[in-house]
Amino acid sequence: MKQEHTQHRSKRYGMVIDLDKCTGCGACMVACFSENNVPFKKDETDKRLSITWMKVYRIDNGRDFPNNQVCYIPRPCQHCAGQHEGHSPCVSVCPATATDYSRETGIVSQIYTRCFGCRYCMGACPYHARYFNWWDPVWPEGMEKYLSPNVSPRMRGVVEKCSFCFHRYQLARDKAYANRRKDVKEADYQTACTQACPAGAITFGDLNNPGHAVHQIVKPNDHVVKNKAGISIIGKSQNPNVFRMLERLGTNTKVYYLSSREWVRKAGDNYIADEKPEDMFAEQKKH
Amino acid sequence: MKLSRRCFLSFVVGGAAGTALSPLPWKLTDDLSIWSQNWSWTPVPPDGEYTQVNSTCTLCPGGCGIGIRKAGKRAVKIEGLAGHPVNDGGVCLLGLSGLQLLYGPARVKTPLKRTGKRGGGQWQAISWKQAIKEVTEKLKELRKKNQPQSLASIGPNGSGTVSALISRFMKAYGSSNDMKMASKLDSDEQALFLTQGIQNGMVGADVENADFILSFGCAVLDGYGSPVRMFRANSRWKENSATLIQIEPRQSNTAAKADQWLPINPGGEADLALAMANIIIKENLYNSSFVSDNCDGLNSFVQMLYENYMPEDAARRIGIDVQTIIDLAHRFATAARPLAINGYGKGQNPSNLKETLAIHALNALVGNIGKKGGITGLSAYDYIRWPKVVTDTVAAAGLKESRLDGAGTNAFPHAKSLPNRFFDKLSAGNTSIQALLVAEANPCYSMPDTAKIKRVFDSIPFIVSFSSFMDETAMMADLILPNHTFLERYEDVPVKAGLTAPIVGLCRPAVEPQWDTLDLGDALIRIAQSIGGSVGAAFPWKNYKTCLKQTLADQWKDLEKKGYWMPSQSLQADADSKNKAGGKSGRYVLMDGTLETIYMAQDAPLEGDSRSYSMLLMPYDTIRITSLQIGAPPFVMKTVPDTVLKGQDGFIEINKKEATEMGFKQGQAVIVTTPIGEARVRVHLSSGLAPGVIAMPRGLGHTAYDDYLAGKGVNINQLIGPVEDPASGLDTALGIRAKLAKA
Amino acid sequence: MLPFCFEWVYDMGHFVFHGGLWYALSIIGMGMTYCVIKSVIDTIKGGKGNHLH
Amino acid sequence: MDSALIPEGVKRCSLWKFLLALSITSGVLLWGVIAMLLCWIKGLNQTNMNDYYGFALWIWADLAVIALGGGAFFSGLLKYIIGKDELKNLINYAVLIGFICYSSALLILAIDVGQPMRSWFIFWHANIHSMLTEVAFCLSCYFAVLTIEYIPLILENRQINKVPFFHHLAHNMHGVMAIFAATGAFLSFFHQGSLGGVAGVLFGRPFAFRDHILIWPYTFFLFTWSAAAFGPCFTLFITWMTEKITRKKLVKDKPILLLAKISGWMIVTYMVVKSIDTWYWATHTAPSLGFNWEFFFKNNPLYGKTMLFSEIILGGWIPGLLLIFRPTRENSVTRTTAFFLGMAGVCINRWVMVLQTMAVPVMSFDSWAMYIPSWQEVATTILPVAYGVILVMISYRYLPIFPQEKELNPIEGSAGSVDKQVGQTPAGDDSPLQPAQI
Repeated sequence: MKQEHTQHRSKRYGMVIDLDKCTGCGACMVACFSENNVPFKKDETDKRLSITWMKVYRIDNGRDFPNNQVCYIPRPCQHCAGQHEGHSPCVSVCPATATDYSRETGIVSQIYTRCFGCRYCMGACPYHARYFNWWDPVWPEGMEKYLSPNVSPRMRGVVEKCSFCFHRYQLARDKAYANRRKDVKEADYQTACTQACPAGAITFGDLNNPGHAVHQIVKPNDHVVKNKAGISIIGKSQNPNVFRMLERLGTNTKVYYLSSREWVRKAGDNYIADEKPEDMFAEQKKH
Repeated sequence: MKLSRRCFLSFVVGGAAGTALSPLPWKLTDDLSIWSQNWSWTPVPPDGEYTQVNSTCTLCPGGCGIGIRKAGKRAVKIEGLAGHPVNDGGVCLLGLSGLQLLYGPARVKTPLKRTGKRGGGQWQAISWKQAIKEVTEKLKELRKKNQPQSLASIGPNGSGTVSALISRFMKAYGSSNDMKMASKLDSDEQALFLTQGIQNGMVGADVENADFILSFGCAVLDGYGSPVRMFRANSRWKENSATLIQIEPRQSNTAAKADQWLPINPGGEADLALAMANIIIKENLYNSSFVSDNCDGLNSFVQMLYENYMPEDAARRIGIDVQTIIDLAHRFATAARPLAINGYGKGQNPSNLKETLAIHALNALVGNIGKKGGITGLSAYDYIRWPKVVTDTVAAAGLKESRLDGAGTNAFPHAKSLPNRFFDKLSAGNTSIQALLVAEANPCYSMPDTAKIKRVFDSIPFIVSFSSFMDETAMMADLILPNHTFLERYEDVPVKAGLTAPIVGLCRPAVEPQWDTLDLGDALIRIAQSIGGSVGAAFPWKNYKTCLKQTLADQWKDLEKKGYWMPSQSLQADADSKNKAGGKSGRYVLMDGTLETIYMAQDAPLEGDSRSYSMLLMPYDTIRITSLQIGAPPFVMKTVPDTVLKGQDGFIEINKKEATEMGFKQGQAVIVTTPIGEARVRVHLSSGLAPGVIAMPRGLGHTAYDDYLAGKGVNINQLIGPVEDPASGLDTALGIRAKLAKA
Repeated sequence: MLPFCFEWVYDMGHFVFHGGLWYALSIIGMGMTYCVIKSVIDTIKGGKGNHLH
Repeated sequence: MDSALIPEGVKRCSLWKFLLALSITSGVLLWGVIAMLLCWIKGLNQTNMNDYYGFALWIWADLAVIALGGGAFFSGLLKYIIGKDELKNLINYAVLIGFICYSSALLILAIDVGQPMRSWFIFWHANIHSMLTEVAFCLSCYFAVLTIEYIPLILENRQINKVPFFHHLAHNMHGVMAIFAATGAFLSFFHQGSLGGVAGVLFGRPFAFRDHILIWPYTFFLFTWSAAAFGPCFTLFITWMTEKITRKKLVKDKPILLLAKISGWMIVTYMVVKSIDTWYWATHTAPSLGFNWEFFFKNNPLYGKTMLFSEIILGGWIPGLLLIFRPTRENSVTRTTAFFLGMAGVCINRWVMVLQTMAVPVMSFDSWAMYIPSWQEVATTILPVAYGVILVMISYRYLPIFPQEKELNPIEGSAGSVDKQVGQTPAGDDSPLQPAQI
């Protein structure tokens, strides 16, 4: 176990995606590709070989015409905290410490030059948020000109994933230092997908900061609660329309989703037979 | 010396041990891993000074403000411009991938002259001087033969200087065959003239402030109007609990996100709107003060409705029950700020004029013209005030010849340009066109019945393309005079995409031209000046930038500073106070002789007979695939779902139950046949499509561009033909009859 | 693996884990060293030895 | 020709026959090597793995060979620590098989990782919380131990043993072998366990996830146990095969039956625990995470309840029971069947723990992911088999692997002359005592 930091309020960057507003337009995906120098191939139709840090899933309620309903779910890396901060599914399994959990920001990082491509993290991630570079990244001649110097292109044989545009955090922090501010301003650090989303469906910020919009929407519980299976749930939202994906597994993600539709909220997790989401916390224990 | 076994073994073992204990293997191991972290074939983007250039995106008619982030001389990212009146920071995926177009492999890098067979893709690079000379010579020759009218042009339907320069060139040259690609704006423009008397106008819809939105097949969330603005409006509707009702046979993105999806039979929009009008009037739910004060022809309108559009009949025709229509009419009429919007899909194709009028009539009935949350008729942009073209005798004679497409004639008095009819004429054997200029358009891809369009192109002796990219039309050209991309040039961008207030954005170069290209405006100026005489005199500018600066005169500085200019305040405030319909007369015509003819006309039938073609194939628009003259860049293609494209195979959507009955499995290959053509596709079983309808996306099946786009899927325009709207002359095909068979 | 790697943390997990590793490595290393040295000595002492396994 | 290298008192086939067999196997090996080079040079796009199947055939092969190679550590444990001296007649072969299995596993891992040149980062930048780190540490240490256990065998080759230093080295290594074996058993216990932990800690994958004892999930113990139980099956099965191929009895029945009996009891006890674990997982763990256990065996073309049945009943209880009952244990047919079923069972277990884990959709809207390996993956998986066969062939021919062979297969006439033993062509005559041509 790593040492517990005693810093009073560390940041927990996270986002909430309003699925009512999300239209599945794909701008977040492309904003991410272009911000993070994500490579592409001539054929990107095999989605299991297609690197999309941000991926928009299309789900439906499973009913036939004309009662079919559809919802889009953008899925960046969920930046799981795990059962205790830092015990993300992927971070805990990486043998070479190539992916790490930052206690300062709550961001799960990936060091491409450290990764040796064992892909254990991919097996560990139930969100399929991690992607392997099966090929050398190749840009058509001349196109490498648009590559951003803020993010290094990855070589073949390593795993990559969404970093919550960590380089933007670094730039914002530099800016804060330059302006002799202690804290990074909410507006100074926004991910590329948040910024691009034409529907304004993504809200990003520090979940620990009550001044940030994301905190106000999510209303995360300050206390760790245990669900009925005894799994610790950190930052459980107190907004009834907010849910997280696979919250039951105890991944304790920092990407929240907002939906007014019940079937959508229920699709965030798995339930057996007649279970209901609200049954999960029949007896809440405060820690 | 005898090497004993012992000696040898000792040597080997000792050597191995010695090497292992030395630093060498460790050093090598380390070096190898460092090498693997710095592979020379993995690019390292060079750093540079970070700057930003603000500009306007011209990849679609939306007119979003964009900021281009640069590192040194390189553009590295496109972002939406916060605070911009159109998009306020948001941006769509196409705009975001703009740099892939700029630096992409599909660019035409220098003027090209065809050497092999037409369409064969064999080119010779030539200089700009020679390129201009070749065009000039050919055009001079036609004028010498007194056939200036045999030159035609196909350009974008814009209101800016580029479009105007093309028209000016055609006029000075002496040809009226100045074609503009048609879109929903054309049908809107005609409807606006017929109902409010506004010439060349545009319809603004105050979608943000509406609280009950009835969308007649508009791809509100797939690129309709100014796409980002529509997304933002949709979010606002969610915040304000406004209601969006989507009427269309397919569960598009918009239908999926709407509060209610009303699948009706294809082509039933006018029926539905008029049946609703019927109910609204009959039940006295209309805004009587507005209608009596501002509308003409109510009585004859009502009579027409009662005779032809009784809800029961309409319900049968459009395939929903009458109660649904009645409920819808009630909800629409009683909402605080209802709004009906029209235009199928992205609105890249014109709508049926009857349908357009019917939907506008709904707005008029609820008094929704020229007020907050309503429809506003805006007059045309008029900042281009160039001296009148002085034509010489050759040109004057040429201009007397009528347009090939019949636009503006008695048959189609309100049409400005009917490219579909133009091609129909040529395809029918008319050989009067000897030369063709194509700019900012890709008719060989985007017009229905591409095989026919290509045959027409094949028959035209001389074709010049100004395309920045090697698109399908450029492939058919004899000369390509490549334009700068939107990131390398200046351009005024007057936005027409349904905004409530006119706005002109400034597109400006973010980077130096990457290749030996020339601004389209400059090329035209050079060609005109090289032709000389009255043609040259009509283009007195040194270059395009001068022309632009002079045209915008006082506004230029503002434009440079802010990046956009709003010519006048929103008309809606003005109209609101007067509660008038806006427009010159201030009145709204519900019915008159012309409209009656339109309302009473039979709809043009779909091509193909329903017995051999049992299904209806409809194109659909998705924002994940571009379908205008800009081919989808790799990033955009990367977002296309694998139920739309898998490998090189395109998919056709079909109702799940129906497909199962027909024995089709998900992903199975089928042949889709229409009266126009056939194609091999795979089926995608969908729960979001009415039975009897099959749907394919627009924008796939390119044969040109690069390997990231070409050959993927099927171009639906190979399968559908144009259907001429008798009222407007525009092609308003909503689909075609089709059949499916196992491949 | 070594205390000067920046991942190194002085905590129980690292002690136990790396302790185990170094313990195993030492046994293997020392065992082999012992065998080699003893064999060298045996060889120098001469005689083929007459071990039966 | 090579008679000088062949152990004294045993008979081997002709060199030509040997070389022919060797070249056929080498052909297969070469195919594997080509595939391996393709993977290294062109990258892992040569495989059919994808972002859903980061772990696939190779990792299964890894887990399977290590489970099967478990015979080495368990026999070592029994012989050196528990003191089942009878097993000395099997231990050499067990060590050899173990060595092959472990070297294969390391080779496959070296192909499997995306950046083999950086694979040492697993040691250098070790994350001690990762089961894979534990695997890597123990695996490489134990491989070193197996090498150490294998070396004396090589040194006992007739010619090498003539070198005094090697002779002494072999002797001295035998002397301290118990310590190595103990270390090996300790390491093996952990890495077999951590391989189980690899799947069991995946709390994002409810199919694989298990509750923990201390820091170890139940699969940790199950894997160790199953390797100890089924590893000997593999050793004994290979011994049986070797006997069939050489048409000779190489090991007496007594050690075989002893090891078979121990294996049988290990299997049965393992099956008890495994069955409880499966039951607990199906009724507690999975439901608490929102999954009905049947969900994992439905709606996909491969992973049905048959799979579960094959693993638990066919590949578990049946071989276990066959081996603990004396009549079926002593009957060569049922015994060998039991070995085979046991091997299949443990391979299925490793398969489902790796591949089914990847196949199962976890997000409610995700779908089952199926996968078919590419030829490169198959070839590189067969590569170690070919390599193993070659190593067995060479070792069997030139090293005294089976201490009882001489006794069980007395050569007619005196055992004094190599020529007579081997019955070689006169070419074998020239001088058997010349230094070997190596």
